[in-house]
Amino acid sequence: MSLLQLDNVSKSFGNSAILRNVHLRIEPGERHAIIGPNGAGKSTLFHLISGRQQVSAGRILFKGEAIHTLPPHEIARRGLARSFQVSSLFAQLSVFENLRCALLWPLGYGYSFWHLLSREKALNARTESLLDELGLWQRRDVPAGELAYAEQRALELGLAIASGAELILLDEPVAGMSATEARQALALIRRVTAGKTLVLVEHDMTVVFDIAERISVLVQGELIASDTPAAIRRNAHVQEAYLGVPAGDQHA
Amino acid sequence: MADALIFATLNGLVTGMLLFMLASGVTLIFSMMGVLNFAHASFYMLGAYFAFAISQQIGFWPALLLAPVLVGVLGALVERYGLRHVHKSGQVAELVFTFGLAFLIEEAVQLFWGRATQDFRSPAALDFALFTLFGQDFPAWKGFMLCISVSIFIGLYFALTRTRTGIIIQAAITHPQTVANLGHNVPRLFMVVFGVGSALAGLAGVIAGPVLTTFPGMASMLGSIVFVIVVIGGLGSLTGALVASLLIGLLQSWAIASGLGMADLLALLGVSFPPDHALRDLWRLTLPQVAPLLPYLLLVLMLIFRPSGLFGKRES
Amino acid sequence: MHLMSSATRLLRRHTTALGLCCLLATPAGAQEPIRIAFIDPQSGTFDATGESAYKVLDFAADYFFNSRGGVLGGRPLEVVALDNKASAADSQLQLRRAISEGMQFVVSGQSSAVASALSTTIERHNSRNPESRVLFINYAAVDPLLTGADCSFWHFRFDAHADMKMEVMTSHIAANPDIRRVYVIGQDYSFGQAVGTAAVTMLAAKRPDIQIVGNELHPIGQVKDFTPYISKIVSSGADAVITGNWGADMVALGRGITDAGLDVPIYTFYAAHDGITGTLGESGKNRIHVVHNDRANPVLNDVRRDFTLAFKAANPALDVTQPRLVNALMMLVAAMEAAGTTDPYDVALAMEDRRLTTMTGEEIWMRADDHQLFAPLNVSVHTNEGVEFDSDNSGYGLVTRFTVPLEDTIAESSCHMTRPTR
Amino acid sequence: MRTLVLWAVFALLLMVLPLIFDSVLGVSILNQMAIAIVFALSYNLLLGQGGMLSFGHAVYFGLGGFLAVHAMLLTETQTLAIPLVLIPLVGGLCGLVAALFIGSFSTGRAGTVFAMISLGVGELLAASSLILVSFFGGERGVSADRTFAPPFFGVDFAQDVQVYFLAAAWLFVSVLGMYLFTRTPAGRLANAVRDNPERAQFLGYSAQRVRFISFVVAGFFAGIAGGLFAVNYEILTAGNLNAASSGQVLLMAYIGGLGVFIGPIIGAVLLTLINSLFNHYTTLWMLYLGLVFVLTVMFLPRGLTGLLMMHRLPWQQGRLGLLIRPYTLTAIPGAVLVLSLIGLLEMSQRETGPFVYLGIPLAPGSAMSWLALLAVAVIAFVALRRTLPGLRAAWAEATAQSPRSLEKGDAT
Repeated sequence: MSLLQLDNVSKSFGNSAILRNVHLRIEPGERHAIIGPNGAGKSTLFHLISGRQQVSAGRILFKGEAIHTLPPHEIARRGLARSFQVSSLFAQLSVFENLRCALLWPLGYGYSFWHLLSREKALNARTESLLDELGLWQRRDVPAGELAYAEQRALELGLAIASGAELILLDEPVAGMSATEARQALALIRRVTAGKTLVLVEHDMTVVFDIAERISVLVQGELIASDTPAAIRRNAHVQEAYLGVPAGDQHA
Repeated sequence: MADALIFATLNGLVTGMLLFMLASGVTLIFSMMGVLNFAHASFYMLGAYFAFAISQQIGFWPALLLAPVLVGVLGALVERYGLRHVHKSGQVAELVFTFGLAFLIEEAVQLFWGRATQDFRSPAALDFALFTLFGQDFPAWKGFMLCISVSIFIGLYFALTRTRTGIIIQAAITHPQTVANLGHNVPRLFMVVFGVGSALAGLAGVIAGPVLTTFPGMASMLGSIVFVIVVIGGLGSLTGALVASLLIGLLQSWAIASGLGMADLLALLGVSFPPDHALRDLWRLTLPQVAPLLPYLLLVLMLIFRPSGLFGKRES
Repeated sequence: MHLMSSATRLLRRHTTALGLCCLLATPAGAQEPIRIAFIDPQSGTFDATGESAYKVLDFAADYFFNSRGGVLGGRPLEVVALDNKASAADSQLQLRRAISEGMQFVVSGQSSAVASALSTTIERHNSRNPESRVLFINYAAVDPLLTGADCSFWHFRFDAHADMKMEVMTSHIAANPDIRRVYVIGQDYSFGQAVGTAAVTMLAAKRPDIQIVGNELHPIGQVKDFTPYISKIVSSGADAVITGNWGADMVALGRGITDAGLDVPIYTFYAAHDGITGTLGESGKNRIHVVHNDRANPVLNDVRRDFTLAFKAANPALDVTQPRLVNALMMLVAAMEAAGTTDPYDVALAMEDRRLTTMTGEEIWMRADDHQLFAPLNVSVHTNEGVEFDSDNSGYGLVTRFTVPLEDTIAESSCHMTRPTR
Repeated sequence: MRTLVLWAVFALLLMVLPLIFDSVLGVSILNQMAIAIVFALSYNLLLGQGGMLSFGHAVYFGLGGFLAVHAMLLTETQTLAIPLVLIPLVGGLCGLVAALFIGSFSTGRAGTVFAMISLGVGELLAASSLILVSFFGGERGVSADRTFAPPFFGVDFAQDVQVYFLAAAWLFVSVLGMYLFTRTPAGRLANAVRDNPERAQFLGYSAQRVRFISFVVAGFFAGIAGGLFAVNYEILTAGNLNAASSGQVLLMAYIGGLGVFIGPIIGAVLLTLINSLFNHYTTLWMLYLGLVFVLTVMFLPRGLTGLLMMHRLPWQQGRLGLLIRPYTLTAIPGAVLVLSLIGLLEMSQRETGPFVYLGIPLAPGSAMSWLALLAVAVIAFVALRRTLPGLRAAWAEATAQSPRSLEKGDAT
């Protein structure tokens, strides 16, 4: 039974259809990349999966249960975490506080107002180790709003993986980064998401082909291919969509 | 009983249109700049006081033109040197700024004109009864108020829908950023809209001053009713503001005129309660007593069930 | 815009620096002043009578006493204005300030709510701190309970209460044969309600043929335009209106009635001074009637005429709005002189059952059972004919048309006062 | 450890204060301050910590106060016997229940919608308080005598000083309670939802629920402040829950500074002083308060404590010394300018008679005094304009990140 299952999911604003009956299967432990030109509906797909937007039709199953009607916080609690294309952090809180907030639900604190955070040894230890993993140790008490771009992207990733979610959605994790920064971020992603199922949206083809075990291609709201990296590289439709070269013969 | 109702309707129209003149300014300013202007009612008060001062020197009619212009200029200056500066610190700061401004204007008015009620009269030329209905005169001045406010609505409506700046303003109501990207000087547009909004409030002050008495508390009396209208009418919608203003004006007028109360309701149901019953205040409740409560009740219900209001295009 | 000044509140002589509250060290040398706290609203927007009343009291203290050698062997009277912002809580704060600075007399009267809060607080303070007792001179709050069920040994009222004034008002109405349908409208609080019930019961007794065609209460300070109420008055065919409204509610109602062309007498308690007379002006002529215990015009004697002229000279923009304050000050000083001390307990005893001839030449009497003052009550009319002293420099003023002598205004006491020991 | 010392100092200060300001007025101002601090801090749980701008926070203060005074009344008529020490708790519980009900439908959104709902509810309750006379006592309000309550170790709270110690105890408990709340998961999440409600949702938290908890806690402490008001003044009137009281607490929190926990405390102390002392010296105190507020919003968005916090960076880098000279240089003309403007305003209020301003006799009638004051103001303004650039430069230098501190921070 696949971890995440999308059955003819579509989404339209008014009469403009953004996504048209998308079928997608993500298996546990799989590293899956979704690529496609700008405006293909990749971010909308992430919004539908994470509950930020409601599907217009179709259904989304996570671990066999329907989640397309649930609000974001209930989906997150079931072990599905996501990062944002534009860093979305708690600007006035320190890096340490940001990460600790991400750990509160997984460690079972719920809405407690009877625990004193300063006395929760396990929670604080877990946050410190996460800081270390992300290499943000030096910037521990700096408000998230004052971090450099790369540091913000690292923290963004940190918030996504902090909850220990089984399925992690990464929305263009290395966007806007230099080659070296991208390489370091990729190494970081590989290290922190070991053993977890990963779905990422990315434009940087070197990153895609480096990390992805399967790739889906989204064009004008339709999933035109979903296969191994090698097969996708050879797929005529993908070339046509990307390179604009008319395919030899039009398949039915 | 029927004549009281007719007069109440007429009067409800007059108060409704007056409230509209205030609400139209707030709706425009709020929808364009997301600023809920607490000081709007204070500009209304300033309109009345400026007109009072000017009419003492050079007569009422020039004051009718000069006072709103003066208030409009003051409004533009407030936007230029106050609001624009505060905009950087976020929406909360803007709300709190206008709240402080209202407080300041109320005190400044007392500094210049003292605390007593001002003897601001409608001009002698209109000091006659337009018509008499069942023994009660309908003063010509209220007829004049109606004409002014109706013409303001029509003027505003055409300005917004027919003229170029109107279209830009409409666009900026829902998509301020895109309008800026199209090269329009949005900050100057904001200043102009804020100025016009304040001038509208000033004009409302000039024509309402003689009727609703000109005294330092006239702004706080009206202040929050305007927000009720803007929210119920729907953010960014002029027709919404008109409908909501008339609704509130008529509702309050009819409530007072009807004089009905829980007692009549209970009598209808054949239920009666001992005079010292714990909830005696509720059983003795009458509609006129509840009249000032109604707008706020409507506000809270509307915000819960339909935050975008009757005709609203966007929430907040 | 000419800088018109309104609130002239010069603290006459205080030595406190701006510290949190380092206390007042009164200079021992010169005769120690007798300090009187005047706790009424000096700021706030709803009603502006607080300041003009203070000016009358302060001026009277100088005019009648300080300029003539002071009291109790040369001690000057000093009136200290304390702003209570028309709220019960702030009145308590200012009371505590007065007690801190050693004042033993408090004058207040702006609203029944503040007066009843102050009376209860003073009663409690005096029983808890016998060493710093305070006496409360109420010059204007007319809620009958203050000298009725809630009466207190430390509270003296120098104005007729609502029921007494209603007696006079209803007698004046009863004497007018062509009034047959009366409409009562008031602010929805204790005073407004008291006027309503009194009007109904008293008119039923005096003129059973008079029909009460309306008994309406409107929320206090909330009504922006009275026209809906006025159309009800018109459609009821009323030929007289009774209202206890004050401040902006009185102005709006008065103007609403006159604007609607309703030529009927309007019987009021507070439709004069502080901008109201000026605003009503011509439209109120011979329509607005005020029930009060003062005789502004015609002036009965020279003492009152000289005082008013002197006051107007010193404060051209103001009027002698509360002459009751002068009566209260005179009786207070007379009691101090009789008791030979400023101790509130002794002064209170001396004031009980005391008679006094006021500056207007009329006799007033302070009843011992409930500390309620009795004085002749008048019905005066708002007009510009026969007006020697107008108000708001508007040419219009109040001319007394109907007077009820002191004896006839006496209502029996319903007060069971717990009298403190020395 | 350091915070323990701070709390001990705070407790000590509370004990010592009534000994320093022992006059009847002094104690009553201290009582008023204690009430204002609890109220302002409870307001900051909403605005500063939770990002919820409320224009109706006096509702919980008023309702708590009214129930508390009714409890005292029942104790006075012997139907109940609630010790006075517990009365503030009665107020707190009433505030809690009111917040539970109102919070359930108003914490869906923050921002303008929340502000408008709070305004609507506030005005609704203020208007109905004059109608429901049996609970709110109409315009006379409800009054009760606190000395009838069962004595607490022999203390019957007749004297204000005894009330002070009750208020100070509750003040300490409330400040500690609210401080600890901000240190709990729910408190810290309130900050997270304030900064980014959407991200909090993706971490498993419903933003509405997080706001709701802060809202109820704030209602509880506002109710306690109301209860303390009932104990101190022994009377509650409709004025205690109207828009003006809600506005007052907004002023306190904003002028004090929203971002820092103790901000509202400083704001509450300052405004209580202004409300109770200034109006003794000038009738224009409300005008000055309005000016101070508008200027604070424009130039000190983070309030007075924000101003202090801005000096932390230069202090850490030992560059504070740089600022002393330019500060004094600008302070003198600044002060002269402000004082001369105040002089002009005050003189406009004096029609006749001598007017002594800061020891200088002036005659409001004669043009000379007006011109003199005006001239002083202009000179001060010119001097100010010349010294301001100096201050700006010194400030820029003092806050510039020294290269040494940059290296330490940029390891990635």
